[in-house]
Amino acid sequence: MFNKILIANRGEIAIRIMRACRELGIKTVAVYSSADEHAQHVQLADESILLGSAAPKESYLNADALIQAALASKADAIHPGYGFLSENASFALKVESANLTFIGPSADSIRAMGDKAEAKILMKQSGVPTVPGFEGLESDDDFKKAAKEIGYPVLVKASAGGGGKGMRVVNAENELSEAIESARSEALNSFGDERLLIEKYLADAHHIEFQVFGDKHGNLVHLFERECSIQRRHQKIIEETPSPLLTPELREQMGQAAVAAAKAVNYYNAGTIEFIVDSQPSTFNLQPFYFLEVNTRLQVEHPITELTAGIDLVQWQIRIAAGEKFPFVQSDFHQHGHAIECRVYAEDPSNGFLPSTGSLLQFIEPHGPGIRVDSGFSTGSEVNHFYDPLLAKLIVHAENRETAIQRMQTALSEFVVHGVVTNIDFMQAVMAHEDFAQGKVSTRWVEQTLRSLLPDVQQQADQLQSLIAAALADVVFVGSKSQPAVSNETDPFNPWKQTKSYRN
Amino acid sequence: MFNKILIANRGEIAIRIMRACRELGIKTVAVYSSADEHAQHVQLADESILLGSAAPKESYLNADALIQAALASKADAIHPGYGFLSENASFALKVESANLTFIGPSADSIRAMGDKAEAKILMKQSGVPTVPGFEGLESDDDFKKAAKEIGYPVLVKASAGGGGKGMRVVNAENELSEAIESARSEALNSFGDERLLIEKYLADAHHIEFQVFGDKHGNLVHLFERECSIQRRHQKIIEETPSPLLTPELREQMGQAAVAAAKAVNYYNAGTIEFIVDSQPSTFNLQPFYFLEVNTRLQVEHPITELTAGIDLVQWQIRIAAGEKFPFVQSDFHQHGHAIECRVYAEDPSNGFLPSTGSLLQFIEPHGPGIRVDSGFSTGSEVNHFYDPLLAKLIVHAENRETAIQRMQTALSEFVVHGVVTNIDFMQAVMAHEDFAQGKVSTRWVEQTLRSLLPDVQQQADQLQSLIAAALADVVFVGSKSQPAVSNETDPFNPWKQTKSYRN
Amino acid sequence: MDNFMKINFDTQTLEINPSGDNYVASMDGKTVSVQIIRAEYGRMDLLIDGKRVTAYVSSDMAKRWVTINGHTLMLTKTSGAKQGVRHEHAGGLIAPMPGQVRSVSVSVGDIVKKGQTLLTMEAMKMEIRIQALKDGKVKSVFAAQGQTVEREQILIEMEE
Amino acid sequence: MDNFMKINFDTQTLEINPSGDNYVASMDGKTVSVQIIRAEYGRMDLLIDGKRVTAYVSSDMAKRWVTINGHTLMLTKTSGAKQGVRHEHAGGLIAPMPGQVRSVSVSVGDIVKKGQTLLTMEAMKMEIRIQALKDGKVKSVFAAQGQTVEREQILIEMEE
Repeated sequence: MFNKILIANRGEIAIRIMRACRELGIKTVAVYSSADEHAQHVQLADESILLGSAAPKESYLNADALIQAALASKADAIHPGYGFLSENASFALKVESANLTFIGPSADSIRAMGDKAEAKILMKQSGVPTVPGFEGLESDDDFKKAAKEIGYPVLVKASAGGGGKGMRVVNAENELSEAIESARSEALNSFGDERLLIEKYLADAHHIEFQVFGDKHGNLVHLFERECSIQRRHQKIIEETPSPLLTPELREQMGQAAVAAAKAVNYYNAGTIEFIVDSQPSTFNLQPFYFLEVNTRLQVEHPITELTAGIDLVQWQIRIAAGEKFPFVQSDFHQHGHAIECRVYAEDPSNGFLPSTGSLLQFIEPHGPGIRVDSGFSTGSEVNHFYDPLLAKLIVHAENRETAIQRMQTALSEFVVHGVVTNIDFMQAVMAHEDFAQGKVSTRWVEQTLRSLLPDVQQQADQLQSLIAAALADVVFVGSKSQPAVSNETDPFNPWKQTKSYRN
Repeated sequence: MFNKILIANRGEIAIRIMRACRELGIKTVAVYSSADEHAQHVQLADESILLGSAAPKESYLNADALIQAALASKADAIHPGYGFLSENASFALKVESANLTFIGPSADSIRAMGDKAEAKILMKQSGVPTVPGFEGLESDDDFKKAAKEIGYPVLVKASAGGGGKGMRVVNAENELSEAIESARSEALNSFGDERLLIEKYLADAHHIEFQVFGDKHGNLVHLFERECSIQRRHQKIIEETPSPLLTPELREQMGQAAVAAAKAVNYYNAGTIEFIVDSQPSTFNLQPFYFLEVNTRLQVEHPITELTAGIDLVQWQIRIAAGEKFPFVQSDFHQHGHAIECRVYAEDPSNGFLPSTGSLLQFIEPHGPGIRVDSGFSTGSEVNHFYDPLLAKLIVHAENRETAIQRMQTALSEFVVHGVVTNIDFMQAVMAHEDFAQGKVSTRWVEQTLRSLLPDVQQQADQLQSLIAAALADVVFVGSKSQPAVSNETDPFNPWKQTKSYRN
Repeated sequence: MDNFMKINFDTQTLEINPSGDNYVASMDGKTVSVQIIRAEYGRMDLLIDGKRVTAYVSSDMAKRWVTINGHTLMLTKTSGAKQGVRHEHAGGLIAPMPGQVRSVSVSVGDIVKKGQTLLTMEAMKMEIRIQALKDGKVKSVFAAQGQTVEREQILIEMEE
Repeated sequence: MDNFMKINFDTQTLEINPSGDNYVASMDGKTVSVQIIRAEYGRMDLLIDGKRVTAYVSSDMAKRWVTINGHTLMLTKTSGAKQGVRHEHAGGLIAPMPGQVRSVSVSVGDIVKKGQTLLTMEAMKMEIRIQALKDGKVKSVFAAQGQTVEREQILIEMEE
């Protein structure tokens, strides 16, 4: 087993990985940019190393600085977390070349899954259902013929792509040429590769992914699905498992497909096979689900799998990377209860979900049975504009979906964040929505339903209460400041006793 | 379902019950003594009612005041928690007579299980194994004959008893008469009832209990065991499930016995059947396990069952009390992973585990995946001498026992309590002990092993570090007090921004 | 009426009068009694018209953050004089979010077309293009490449 | 040696000298360098001889509570003069824990036998009997029924 691991990340995921290390008796090295000097992940690690300035490419994306830090601190391995360099095959190679262990899949697996066209061809060969479409076309005529065969609407997208870049929805033939041209140009600019693929566009689809996990000795299982259809700006905000859409039969089929997909690239460590699931598969006589892509890393939403499958994914990532055998087989795993994750972002749903920055004046996390909070902030932390505005992941686990929703509603109502605008009220509105209760939520649902999800003007009573509280706070707390309330305390020199109880 | 529930308790269990109510959409009424005016359970309830002065019999044991409070606040039901009036049959009757619902079993079930002799006779009739012995004896000669038949050492104990009162271990015949006499006198003083029973004394036994749960419609299941052998002063401090001692066959047998025991008194709601399990059953050719007693209420250690059985016991207590059917059958339940609870007490293991009181100067609970803290205190809370010194229950859940122990060790090391002496270091020593790792811990283990569990004199390095930190704290924090560090803040009038980061 | 207090938040005016140990609050002709049960650590337990209300309150300059029943409001303390005048910068193009300026494509005096990209910003995973809202001439450029800007900071001003 | 600082905890004496921006601490001839990395909310991150140490520290009168690596120590700041003299009350019977006096069975001048119960206390779930340590005569009774007593408070004094 490793003695020391460098965690090439920041925020909640760095802290999550540190906890796993600590439980396994492994020392941790945090890395940080100049903007994160006081960040929580720096305080919690055994040691910490400054990488560079705030801009990601100078710090968390600086592969050489990371490897240098690992060697200088005598770390045995690097855990990349998610985002940043976690899906960068050349980083994984560089790590191994420095005689360090990369905690993740092989560089070959990462590379094979990075190219959308190559991945899709590989999946077809492995018998995994893919969205009907064609790769390797060049002339406009070929694209027209293909689109006609598939049936409009279709999607053209960059072969080398990702993140929605070089992607166009085409509703009719007369839009096709222009869409191809603009997608090609964007693809060339973004990836240096103008190749496109074309496929059926599934408008009202669900995004459902399967967790896979394997070791370097050929053992590989899936750990069931995560329903991730609640998205804004093509990014997930709420995930749950089990998916209300899946029947046991469909789950079984998709799980087998996920394992087949992973085995096609000799996958090991944690990975996620994303599928698109058509909620009306009968309409076009299509398959119920299709392969979308593979995320060759730990996923943000891994906790809901941990809770329902009963396994610590991060601990096992580390053990597998150290060469241990994964001792479980598929039949060892069952789904227990229901788990939901809400991503608490510093962002303003009323302002197009754009990020909000500032200093956290209060940050009170909910706690209680069945509530887990994976967080990277506390009162006093600064939320800056350099990085992803994820403040915390609020995760609940309960015996069934209804109880889990109630638990999430209670927990959300107890999460207090002052200093930045958050999406907490927005997620509360989603939890209370009938469509969500019925599990009828596709990836376009937030966009279509947004207006009704934005905070109502509060009832006059509530509004008045807030105004009264704000006004009195100035009186009470400022008053107690000029007359420090420490006089009745045991030690007036104890500097971290705060303003004491105020009573009339 | 109820609209409002009065919680006739305090501390962590009152807060635990409030969470369940909140998730079910039920309003809560807290009750408190004058000593608990600022207690957390009062702050978290929807409303709160003062019962009386600090002494329990004036407040939390005052049945009439409690019922009055429930009627005045228009509550529909009373949840008694554990301790106080939770196992008082006449209180349960009084509650029902006031047209309120008692959230627990029937007064008849409570009464039937309150008398140890009666309960033991009932269990024998129901085919549940009991410790070999006799009830209803009167003359010394009868006791002598019985003791001879059972074989020394024997135990004489009060029929009406509980809590170790009127209980004597007798090692040889010449001690018997004196033991009977003193036990009788103590029993008479404590319970107004001098009847004694005699039974085999099992010295190196394990205390293993089974959770049972049933509804008012005759459905009743067990939810597996809890190993509770780590005790001091005859009170549990560490519990876990599954028990390392039980084989699947023994678990099955004991589960069936627990269900039989509960059915014998038409039990409903949550209850616990305590068994004593002899670790060397072959020695006297005895049964491997015996019925000990029934706890007719929610148990302190219920969270470890919630985590491994995947059910919210408090929510179901409330639902069952409201008349709902329990929708599960025995085969729906399986044990998932391993859970351990450590009871964090304000007590000094080096001073005979006697309680420690004071103001909590710091109270930092650990948080992380698989960690649950059920707590009733926070920084600034007062720990007084009127009530049980339980500060918090630290509960971990992991995929197996080894991982659970590692998780508990990490969590204990992150639990910071200043202002009162706690048993945290003591529990850390238990977790690290080889006997515990091997599951070889009987109810007398703490007593026998105590010396090696008490904190060592810390290594010189650690000691020096602590002295340095204490000395510098005076410099740093007092320094920052005389020169408030708010000058560089956005708002110097914000009174709850604390001492800011100090840097050289 | 010694302790009479008038406080303006955004467009609303609240009056608070001490009444014995308690307070009376009025707004828009509506009057409620208020009692402070407990106040510490930025949390207040109030009795408003006999109903217990727990409010979390934070202050940052003129801003007040208030959370009641899980809902958070951000209020701005104002002088009460003129309302609704903030950020009235005729022809000004403002940053929709905090971030860093990646590139500035125009200079003072440039003639631009509606929809033309004048400036690009970057924040977290996103690129944001600031485009001309109509044909016109650039009056001032307030941002340079690499500069960090706040939300609602004016980046470029157009001639009217 | 302007800022030289000598601090006594229990029976130990620590010396701290500023050294540039850092400190040097000495005890029993052993000397280590100390740097304060960060200090807030009762938590300090220190660099002691190059090793990072996180300490939680609280103060209450002369008491200091320190937690390092999950282990908590309670230190008492002393004048450094005489040590080990606390609670030397010859013949005094003290309360082993805080609680309430339930009953007092003796009066001043009573002759008592070794093991005789002189007073009972109650705290939480427990009853505690204060018994005579040897045969003797009661000199003073400092506690009355119903009274709340602190740990180590003298309850009864015996004649020598």
